[in-house]
Amino acid sequence: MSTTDGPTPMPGAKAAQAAANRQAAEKNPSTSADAAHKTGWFGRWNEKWQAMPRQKQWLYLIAIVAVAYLLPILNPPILSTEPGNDFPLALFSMAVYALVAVGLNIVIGYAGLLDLGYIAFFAVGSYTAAMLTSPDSPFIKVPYLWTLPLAIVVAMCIGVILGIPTLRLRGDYLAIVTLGFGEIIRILATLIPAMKGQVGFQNVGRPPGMGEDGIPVFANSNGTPWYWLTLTILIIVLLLAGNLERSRVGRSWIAIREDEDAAETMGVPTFKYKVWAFALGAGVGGMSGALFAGQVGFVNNQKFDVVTSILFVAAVVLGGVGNKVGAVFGGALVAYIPLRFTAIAEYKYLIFGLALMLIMIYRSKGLIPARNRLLAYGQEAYARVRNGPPKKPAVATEKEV
Amino acid sequence: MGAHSESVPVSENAGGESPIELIEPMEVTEAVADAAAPEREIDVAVGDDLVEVKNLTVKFGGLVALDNVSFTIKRGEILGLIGPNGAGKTTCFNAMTGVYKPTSGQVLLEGGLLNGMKQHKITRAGLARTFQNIRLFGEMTALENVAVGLDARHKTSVVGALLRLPRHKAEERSAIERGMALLEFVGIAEHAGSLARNLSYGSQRRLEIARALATDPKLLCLDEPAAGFNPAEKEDLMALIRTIRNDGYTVLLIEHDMKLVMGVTDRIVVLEFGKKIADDVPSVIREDPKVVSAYLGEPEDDFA
Amino acid sequence: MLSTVLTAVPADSDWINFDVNALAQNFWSATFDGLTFGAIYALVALGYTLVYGVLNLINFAHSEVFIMGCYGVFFTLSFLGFGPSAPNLSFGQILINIILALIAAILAAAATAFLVERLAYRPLRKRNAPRLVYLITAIGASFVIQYLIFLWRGPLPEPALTMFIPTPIFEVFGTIIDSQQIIIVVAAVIMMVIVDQFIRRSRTGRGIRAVAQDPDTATLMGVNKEKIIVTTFIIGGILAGAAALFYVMKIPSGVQYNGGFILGIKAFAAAVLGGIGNVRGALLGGLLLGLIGNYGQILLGSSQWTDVVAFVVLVLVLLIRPEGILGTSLGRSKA
Amino acid sequence: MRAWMLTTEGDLMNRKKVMTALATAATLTLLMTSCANQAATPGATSAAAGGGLNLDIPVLTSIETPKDAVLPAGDGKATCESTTTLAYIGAETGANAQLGINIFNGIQLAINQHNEANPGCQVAFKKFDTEGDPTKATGPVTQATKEENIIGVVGLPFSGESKATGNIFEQQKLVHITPSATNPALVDNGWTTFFRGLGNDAVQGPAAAKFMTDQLGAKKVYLVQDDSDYGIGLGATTTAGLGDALAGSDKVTTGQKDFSATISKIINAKADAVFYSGYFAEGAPFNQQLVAKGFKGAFVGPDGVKDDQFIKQAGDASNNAFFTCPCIPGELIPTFADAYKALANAEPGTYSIEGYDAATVLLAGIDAGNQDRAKLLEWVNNYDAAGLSKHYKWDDKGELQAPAVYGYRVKDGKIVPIGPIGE
Repeated sequence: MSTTDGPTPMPGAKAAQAAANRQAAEKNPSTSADAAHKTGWFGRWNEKWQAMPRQKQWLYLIAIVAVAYLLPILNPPILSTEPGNDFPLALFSMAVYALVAVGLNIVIGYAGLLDLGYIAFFAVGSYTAAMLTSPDSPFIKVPYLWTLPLAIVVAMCIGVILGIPTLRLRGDYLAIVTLGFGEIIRILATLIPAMKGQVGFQNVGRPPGMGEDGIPVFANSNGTPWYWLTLTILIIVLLLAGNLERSRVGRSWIAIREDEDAAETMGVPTFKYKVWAFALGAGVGGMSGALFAGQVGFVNNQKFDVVTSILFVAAVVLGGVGNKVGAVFGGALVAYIPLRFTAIAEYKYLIFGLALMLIMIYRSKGLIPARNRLLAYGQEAYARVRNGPPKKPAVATEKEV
Repeated sequence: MGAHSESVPVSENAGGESPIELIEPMEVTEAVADAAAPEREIDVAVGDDLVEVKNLTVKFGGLVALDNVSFTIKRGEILGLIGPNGAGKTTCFNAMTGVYKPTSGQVLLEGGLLNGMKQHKITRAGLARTFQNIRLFGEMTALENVAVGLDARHKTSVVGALLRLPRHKAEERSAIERGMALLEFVGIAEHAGSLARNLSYGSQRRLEIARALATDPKLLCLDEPAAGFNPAEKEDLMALIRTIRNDGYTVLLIEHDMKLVMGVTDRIVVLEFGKKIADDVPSVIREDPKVVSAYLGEPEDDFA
Repeated sequence: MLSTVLTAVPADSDWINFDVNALAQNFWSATFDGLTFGAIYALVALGYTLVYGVLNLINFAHSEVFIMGCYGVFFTLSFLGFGPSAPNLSFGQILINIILALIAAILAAAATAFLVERLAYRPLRKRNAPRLVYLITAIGASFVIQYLIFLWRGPLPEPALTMFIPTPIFEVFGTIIDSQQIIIVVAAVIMMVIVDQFIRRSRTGRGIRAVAQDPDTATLMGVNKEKIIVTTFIIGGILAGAAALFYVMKIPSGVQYNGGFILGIKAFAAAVLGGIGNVRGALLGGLLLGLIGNYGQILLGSSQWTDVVAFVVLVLVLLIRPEGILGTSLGRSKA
Repeated sequence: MRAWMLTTEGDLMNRKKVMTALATAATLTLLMTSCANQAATPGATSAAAGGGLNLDIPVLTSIETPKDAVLPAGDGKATCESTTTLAYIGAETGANAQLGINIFNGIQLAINQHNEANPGCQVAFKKFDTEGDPTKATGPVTQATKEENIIGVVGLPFSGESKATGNIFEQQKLVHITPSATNPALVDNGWTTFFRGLGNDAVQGPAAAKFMTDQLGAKKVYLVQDDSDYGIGLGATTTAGLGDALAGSDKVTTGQKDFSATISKIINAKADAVFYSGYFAEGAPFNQQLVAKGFKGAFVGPDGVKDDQFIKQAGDASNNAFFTCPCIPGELIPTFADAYKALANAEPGTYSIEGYDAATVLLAGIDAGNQDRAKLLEWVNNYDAAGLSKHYKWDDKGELQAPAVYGYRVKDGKIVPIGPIGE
């Protein structure tokens, strides 16, 4: 596979190999037809969606978003996590996980970089928010909302610092380095006194606003405003991620994921785009961490374990690697299941670990398989090909002469 | 071959290396080429040295895969690089395109040194390639594959793409136009929306060529583009390669199939055991005793 | 950014210090202890290296192969009446019990390795899955094993097991070397020499190297690739089982559902340090990492630094010399 | 080169077996030689002296319960709405589940006894799981405070989660009595709804110090603390109480497994007692390694270490262990112990009786007609009566006015009480 292999070891086999290649390639169309069949209801739904006019898509989207915003008020009985857990807070958790999954999807799904220490960026964001707002911290204090962009910047910087040495290497080195890094951040939070170890930071800041009853609007018990804030951020991040996807950036990422060497050969500065993916993913992770810290109001070193990191990976994989809508779904699901079905909450790690294995083995496109659209105006072009009579290719013309 | 005709490059100096006749399809081709690479300079002299390979040596451990090989590629020609298996063709190719670091020697493109440059920079400098074993981006459509190649000339930054700044939009629009034009050029426009991995083998090879052309190369390197093709497909491919050349591109062709090489190239460099043993026009190469002996005993070869 | 945090730390604390004196004082004891840990890392690292050589993949579940070995030791010895206190048995009885534990550990670890290969890797190999898919599946497998143990044994470490009280054997540079250190280091090194010779000289070993070098050609030449892969996993498992015995000897309370995780990362770092895919590199890397970790711990003042130091070493090696100290891969090593 | 390709599989396997056997044999030989040495010199050299200590403190077999103790049954005439609900919020699953189970069984017992005796007042009981995790606690606490029927809560068991959620109770004016959170700073948040049903670490630390120096007769106490809020806080108050008797101190971290560095410091300091300010998860292997290295003195741990798991994990090494705990040995109150056993099919655990007593305080309030949140809060504020374990009267911050600290020790593989300490 690798182009860095030495001279071909088996002289005389080239023709046979080419024939085999060809056979393999010819086989593909039929298998892909099966694959399309397998995608089931979602696949069909997805096709319908793609065929819809833009306006109609927007209408549907607005309706979905409206329902999403209304969820904490509607508190639909079957969906609700009550009586075990407060539903608006559960929604907030789901939104944070969804945000995390969308961020991690940039790294894993788009660029194909397995980051097993994503929790580290989440932790960095949490600590940024905590150390700049909590009265327990000796640092200067800033209003909470400022910590969101700051968390992005800090996490991105750390992402770049970590990415530069490791992203030059093969993907699986990255996986283990990030795994180690996730653990190291936790140990450093224990060892460095300013990060206050298990004691942690209390009374992390919150957005301003006071309710009539003297309780802050963004109290840690009031899930609805936190959910709305996170949902809004999630939607913005989704739109931006969509912009990136349908640009040279997204194409470069997917090209790297598909075949890094070929991408490099096609003029993609692969290293640069990998660092970008890593940094942007880290930024989203950092922001999620800051949101989480704000809502919980308390940050210490205990929750940033690698196990949670792997739950994040499971969220991305569950939804479908590379698919941001899937990531939202996967993230929300990973947060939702233990909160809704408290009886099986204890088994969640086992369940999601098994899900990781089974999905990868039997359904590697995840629960919501969807292909990335990588051209800003691609739909128009494809429509032209489908509808208009295809022009005669130049070469064919030549042959007739 | 006889029925075949060639369109003319836009270049006024055309006709340096190979006889050119003016015929009808030229207009189509010209339009396509224009659309595919509107900023490309094609009014340059055919016959200048485009690429110089100087004393290129590649060693793997103790094994000398390429030994002090020198040749030039002239602007506007189709140069064939041939040799028996293990002669070092692909090694030479990989050393030129930056996959391997040559042990010694130089590769110059328009006088500029390519050695030590990152691969993507070499591509941007004007050297594009295809792969012997097709390496498309399987989960992308044909059009998206070509767009990746076109991106080599795009200038949108990550922030620009994030915020959909005007340059990004303009480049996206032009990517669609140029991408479709390129797909038309190689004859697979109707498959623009198909995933690359679902294309037929022949279309995949054509798509690879389109993707490489999309980087707007000065030199297009084709690594055994006819591998796995039947004779009819090979004919088509030869026609395509000629059209590409006539559009003003320079082509380096590594090929195993002697008939194809002899039929399409303007000049041929022959390697054996990592050394250059011949460098001449096809008709001379065909008679060269060294070449003939190098190829003797190659049972599967249809050299004749 | 991290560095600004560090410099902003109030000066009242000694969370990190460069206590060169302490290092100088304890240099030799840190060295011998580091070699002991290093020998354990090396045995586990071999498992990573072998699988990496053959499949070109990091077997993320190898840390769980190791921890299953630890449980093998724990259950055998608990069953035989060992506990937190030193057993009141004659040396012969202790010896027999330890051998039984070793066998159990090897069986448990090798069986886990075998199952991981069968359930997680083979189905993917059949359909030629991309690398990312392997990695995620292996992570999933590792997670599943961990949490099966968790649900079964709970979150707490198992009670400590003392096999015997280490006795001083001799003194070098004013430092007493005890029987435990000698057993672990010498046994580990002997096992690794055997593996090294096995890979170099035996037919299976040559098969392993052939597959490592070029799986397709090896298959064409009549090597049963599937069999070689399974064998490699099992050899890795056997070594991990032996490592488990020594680990429990060294850290009696280390048997815990997630106890393999950090050790796995360290062993991997050791494999990379020596040159992944290189059998001798694993030994060298393991011993070096054990030493570096121990020196770092004493120099910086807390046992938690061991992990940080191991990680930093990993990153530095990847940065400066990603092919490791010895570099060559399994396939290319001389016959 | 070619010969090996023709080898049958059987050969390959045999070859491997031989190799494995060789490896095993080599290991065995080694073990033999070294174990021979081991047998010759059993046991390690002892560095620390334990001779001057009074380790044989008699076991307490019964405690006096206040005659006028308020019991959940009340007078049997209480009436209340059938929706009246008390709740337990705390760990039910996760690493800290056992402590939670101890507590909510105690509460359940109190409520059962109340409901049996009072046909006119059937109080419902709801449980909310936090896993003992501060970051997970807000959801269940918010949910509980939103349910209007819940007028009183027993919980939360841990200091961290109490700290993270106290403000929610305060906002909703829902009274909650923690049966086990001992961090002193919890009462400094200005919460009017927070009550602590036991002594805090500021009481336990000095009591532990006094116990070690006076009752055990320790001259040199080495203090080791973990990195938890609890361990650090308790370490500080114990250090203050020890004064000159402190021989040195060291820190360990949660999850640490190898304590050899700390142990050599202890042995070098010739300490005769070690106080471990932390939890049993690290305390048990720590003591085990300590004893294995020849430490002969006493090992003293606070309520975080007092757990049957400690004995299970430290084995015989735990014979030198003593515990301090602001908890009362419920197992010595026969009526309570028997009823608890009937309900839970287990002996009362640490904090079972604190849970029982806290629930009793709330139930008594309901019986007295305080059946909304405001009234019940008021009731607890003014409460002044004996419970089964101790007298309950809180100061204006929510701290118990007359807390008790008990000492415990390990005897015959069980944790048994040795009576009140630090008095």
